[in-house]
Amino acid sequence: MLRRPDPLADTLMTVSLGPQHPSTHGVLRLELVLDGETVVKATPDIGYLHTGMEKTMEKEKWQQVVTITCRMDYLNSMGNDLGYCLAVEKLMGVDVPRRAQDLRVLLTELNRLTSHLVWWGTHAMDIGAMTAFFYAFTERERVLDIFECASGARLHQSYFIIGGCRYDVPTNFLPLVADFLKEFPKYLGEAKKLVTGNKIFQRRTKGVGIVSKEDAINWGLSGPTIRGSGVNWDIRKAEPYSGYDTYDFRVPVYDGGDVWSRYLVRMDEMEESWRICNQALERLKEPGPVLSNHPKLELPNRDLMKQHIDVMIHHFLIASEGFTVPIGEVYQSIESARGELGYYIVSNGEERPYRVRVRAPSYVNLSALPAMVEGQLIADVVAVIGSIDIVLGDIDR
Amino acid sequence: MSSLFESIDYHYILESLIKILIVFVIGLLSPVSMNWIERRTLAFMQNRLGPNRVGPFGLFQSIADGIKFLFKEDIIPLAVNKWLYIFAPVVAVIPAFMVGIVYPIGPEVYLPFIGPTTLYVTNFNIGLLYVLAMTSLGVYGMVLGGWASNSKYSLLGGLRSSAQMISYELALSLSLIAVVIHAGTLDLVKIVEGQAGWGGFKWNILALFPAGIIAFMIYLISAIAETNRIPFDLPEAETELVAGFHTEYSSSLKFAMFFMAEYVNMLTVSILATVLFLGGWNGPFVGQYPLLGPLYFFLKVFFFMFLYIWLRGTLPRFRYDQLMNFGWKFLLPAALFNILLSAVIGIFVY
Amino acid sequence: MDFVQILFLGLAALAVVAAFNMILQRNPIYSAIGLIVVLCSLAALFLLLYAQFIAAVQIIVYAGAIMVLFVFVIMLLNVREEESKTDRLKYLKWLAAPLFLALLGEVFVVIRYVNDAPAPIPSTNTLTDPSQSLGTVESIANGMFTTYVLPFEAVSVLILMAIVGSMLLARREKKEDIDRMEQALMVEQDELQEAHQSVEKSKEEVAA
Amino acid sequence: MGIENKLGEVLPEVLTTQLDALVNWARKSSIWPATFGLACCAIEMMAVTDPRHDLARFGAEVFRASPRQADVMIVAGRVSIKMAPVLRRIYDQMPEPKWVISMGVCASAGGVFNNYAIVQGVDKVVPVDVFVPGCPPRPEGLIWAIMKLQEKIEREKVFTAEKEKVA
Amino acid sequence: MSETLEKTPGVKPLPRYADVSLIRNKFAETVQEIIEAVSEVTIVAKREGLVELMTFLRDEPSLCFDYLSDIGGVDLGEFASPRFAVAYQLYSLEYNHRLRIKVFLEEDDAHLPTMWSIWKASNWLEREVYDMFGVTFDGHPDLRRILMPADYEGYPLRKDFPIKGY
Repeated sequence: MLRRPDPLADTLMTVSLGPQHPSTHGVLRLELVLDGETVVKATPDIGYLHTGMEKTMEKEKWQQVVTITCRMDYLNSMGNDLGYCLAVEKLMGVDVPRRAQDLRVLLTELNRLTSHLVWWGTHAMDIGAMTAFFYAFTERERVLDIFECASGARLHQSYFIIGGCRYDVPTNFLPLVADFLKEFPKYLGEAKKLVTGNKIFQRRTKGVGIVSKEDAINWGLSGPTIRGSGVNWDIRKAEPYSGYDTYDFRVPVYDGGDVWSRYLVRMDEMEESWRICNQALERLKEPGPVLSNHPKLELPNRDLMKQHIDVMIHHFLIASEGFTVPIGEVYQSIESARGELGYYIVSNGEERPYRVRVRAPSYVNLSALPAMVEGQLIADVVAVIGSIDIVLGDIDR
Repeated sequence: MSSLFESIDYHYILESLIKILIVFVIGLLSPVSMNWIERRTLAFMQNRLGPNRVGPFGLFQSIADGIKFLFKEDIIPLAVNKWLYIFAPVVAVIPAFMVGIVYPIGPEVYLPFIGPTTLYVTNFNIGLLYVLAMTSLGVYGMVLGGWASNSKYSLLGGLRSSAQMISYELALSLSLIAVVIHAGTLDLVKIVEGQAGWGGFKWNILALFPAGIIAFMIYLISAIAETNRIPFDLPEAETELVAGFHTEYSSSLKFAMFFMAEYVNMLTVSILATVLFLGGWNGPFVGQYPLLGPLYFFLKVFFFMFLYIWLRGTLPRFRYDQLMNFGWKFLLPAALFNILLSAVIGIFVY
Repeated sequence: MDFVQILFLGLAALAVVAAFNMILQRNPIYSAIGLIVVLCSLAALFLLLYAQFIAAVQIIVYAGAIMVLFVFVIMLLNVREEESKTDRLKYLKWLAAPLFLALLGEVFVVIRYVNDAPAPIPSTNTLTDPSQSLGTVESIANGMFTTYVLPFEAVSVLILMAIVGSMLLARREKKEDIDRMEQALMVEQDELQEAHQSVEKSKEEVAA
Repeated sequence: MGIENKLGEVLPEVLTTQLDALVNWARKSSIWPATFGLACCAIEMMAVTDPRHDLARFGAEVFRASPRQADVMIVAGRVSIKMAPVLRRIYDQMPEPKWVISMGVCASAGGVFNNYAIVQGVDKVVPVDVFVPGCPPRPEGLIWAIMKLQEKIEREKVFTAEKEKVA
Repeated sequence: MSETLEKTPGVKPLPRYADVSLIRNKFAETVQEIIEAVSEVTIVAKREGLVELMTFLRDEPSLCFDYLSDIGGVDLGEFASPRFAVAYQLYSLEYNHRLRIKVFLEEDDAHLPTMWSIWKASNWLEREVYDMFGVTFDGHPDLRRILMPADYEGYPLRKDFPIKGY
């Protein structure tokens, strides 16, 4: 028998939200202690999608790992691949050709758009506006067409490989992107009218789930979640990679720290991504190689191969055994759609990575959820989860 | 015992039974047809097609759903309070259908083979109160269903629906007083008849300007809250409470009853809005062609039903405390003020 | 026997059965449902007396609003089945018999007087114009705003006072409240841990 | 379940086959999926309701959050060993008749994740009616699976089953 | 709620090496080695005095590592000694530089002090290291398994853990 010191304790109720619940964006389980509708205590329980990816990566070859990284955060697969490729390239000292970098920027930003679109649709749906979801997915399909055109796949592109891109884009790629970019601002305007301007939506989000600037830094939040708390930190600006320092874009920062601020940050980010895409599209008009000519990465010339046995052996080694990466360790982080996506890679000089550790942005962001929702209502929990834009594939890996 | 049978007017009972049957069929058909209309309309609002494979234009979609419900396993979970669990959907659906007898669909018309007949089952001098009484009983279905399910989501849903009902019932009733003051009766048919004139446009919403419009808005908002539709669909808020009070009900007949109760209640408040504010069957040329009356009536009712769908396609959901604040701190004072306003208008204008 | 009488007997029986159900049930929700049934059948009885307004108001106010509130509170506080509290009822036991006798006597007296006195409501046979009878909107309004206007207003003030008073009583101090809640939580956690440890210990014992 | 078995015993065969056809038509026209998104495939499962693919055409857009009201469970994504008991429980909560679509290669066979954390095929936990290949399958693939499931439902025996059992 | 929108293009200086020379003398006991490789700085530290070192790194105005990016474990192999390495990735929002602190641990002595009091971000990151490697963190408020089921046996990311599990 539990002894209760106070009859008030009787009114507490423990509710298990998830793992199969429509608004936990996958298989997150939240243990909520409720007093009526107020959340007294929230304990996230994760791991329902634990896939053992870090372990699996240790048995794959360097180049094959890309297929696993893109299945991690499935809404931002291009970004995941990019981070991994950058880390390995940093360890190997490979320079990526200009065109490949531009392609990477364009596709990563488009992927950020799709990710934010899914977030926008589901976030609005969590709050009860169902039509936004369909609007978002209409637009998202168009971006997925672009991915399909470039790589042949909609969701798990595995288009970026170590040293550049897998192959050059087809000729109809650029017009496709240009068409989309031309019409996107109109869509964004409609989206803002439908949800951003809605008074009920504003009342549901303003002042909910507040994180102060100091707390945000201390909890290790990143991405739009920390920028909604007034911290001006974007890795694309702070530690530019893939030539982001040559693009003209702004970092939206709002200092409300609530769901509404995070919402505005993401909405503005879509606009900025659109600007980056436009600039990248301009640059892509010049042709060029898309894969580094590093001897470990580029397959040898076929004519030379037919004449020289050592070139033949070289090709055979790359194709069958893969390449080796120098001994060392590296930490490379990029700005994914959700925040700082870091790869800590240890190489022991073999064909396979010795250890790939992924710093997942959603994982750290979610750990601050209890601090955000305690004292709020149960309906706010849903709004807050939507506002930190978690992807369970990213959290559980 | 002979006096028992002598005291019964058989002709009246037969006529009433036929009318009740018709109203009952309307009530039964409204969920079926409305569900299809809702799914198609929502789909068009969202750039989609909606159900179009089952029958022509997907018309039989809801019928297929209904037959599926009929032959679906009816799970009664072990932990539930069995009798209340079975009882709750019945409680929800019966008052919803009982309101049907006072639907004033049209004026007295002359029908071939039958002769002059009224297009409503009955009317009594407290028709409006009767509607309010029945709709206020319907909430027990949700509350008891939520409680009996012995699930936390269901309990929260049931609690929410009862709290919501208490808060909005007041504003709803008070908003009707403006109309009642003007009409001087609680009889629905007389209220409609009082709105004849102005070439069929002497509707209360216009005739009672501005009290009519204020009352209409308050009524509309509270009515949507009473029927638990977006933006007030908190008792079954899918993204918060899974399916709210009917989480534990499997998609069998019991679920279908809840579903029907919801749609019939929507129909009822739409009809009430039509009768009280939009002149019921009144419209141009109803005097010459009485059969136009039901047509106008159903057009107006359909407009309200469409409004429900429209709102569902557009608006997000309120939060629990916002809902309460809105009901108690805004709607209720506004309704009280409106009573004063309409009383003043009643004294000085009419 | 006419149709109305059969209806009356049926409804009256229902009301009595439901009332007994309400008293005898241990589960508060069942009691509440019993009361709702009583109120609804009373409303139907009012209807038989042509008191439509009272019937409707009975359902709207009592069954529809007040009982919803009751059920809400019972569910919210999660009141469990009543346990027999022998200590508190010990003295009441001796009061039961005299009180029962008093009630019985009262019933007798009332029945006698009712038989002697003229019927307060015209019987259904003589009633030709329902609007003239008791319990319609007009008659109640007339009574309330002419003859009984002062008592009516006095009752309103009383109710207002009751509302204000109950709000004052119900107001809880926010901060204190949260502290108590946290304490309760912590105690619960401690107990859980203790339980956990004891389970572990028993496991070890089994293993040993 | 119950009413159809009893009816099946009583009614003549001509009627039961007709009723079979009716019930199967209703069931196949109103497949309500449970929202059971797990991983990447869940995104494509969401995409299947979008304006381009529009699962609503088949009357199957009513994603029910409560398993009690669902007819088909679309296992969309990899099932971890931590999730498997939950999956089974949700399957058990669904009312008969119920079907399972295993969407994507991870759910069907473990996919690229042949490791300690992933259940190698969801058919080890629940019976599966339709497997959809792909990583992830395109939304068209899921629509194909739903149509396959409809074909399967069409061939089911509801009333006649009891007759055959007796015979 | 103030909603000032400041869209400032890169105000931060470009990334640079963190100047960590001043801690070499100050924490001579704790700091074993300072390595600079692939444009990254790694401090190999000992467990003793780690909390003080981290607190100093966070509070020292010229370093200001106010942001804990990541805690990652590495298993160096079944027969290696020391067997485990735990790497803390620090970042300074103020100066825009990064630093890696690495601690090596013996297998039979695999525990570390928690960083909970310094960075709250360490909560789940430490739990993951515990879950995957079995390295315990002293003083952690809630050290439970996080990704694997609570009754799971074995630590998946150890090198002697077979990829398909036991």
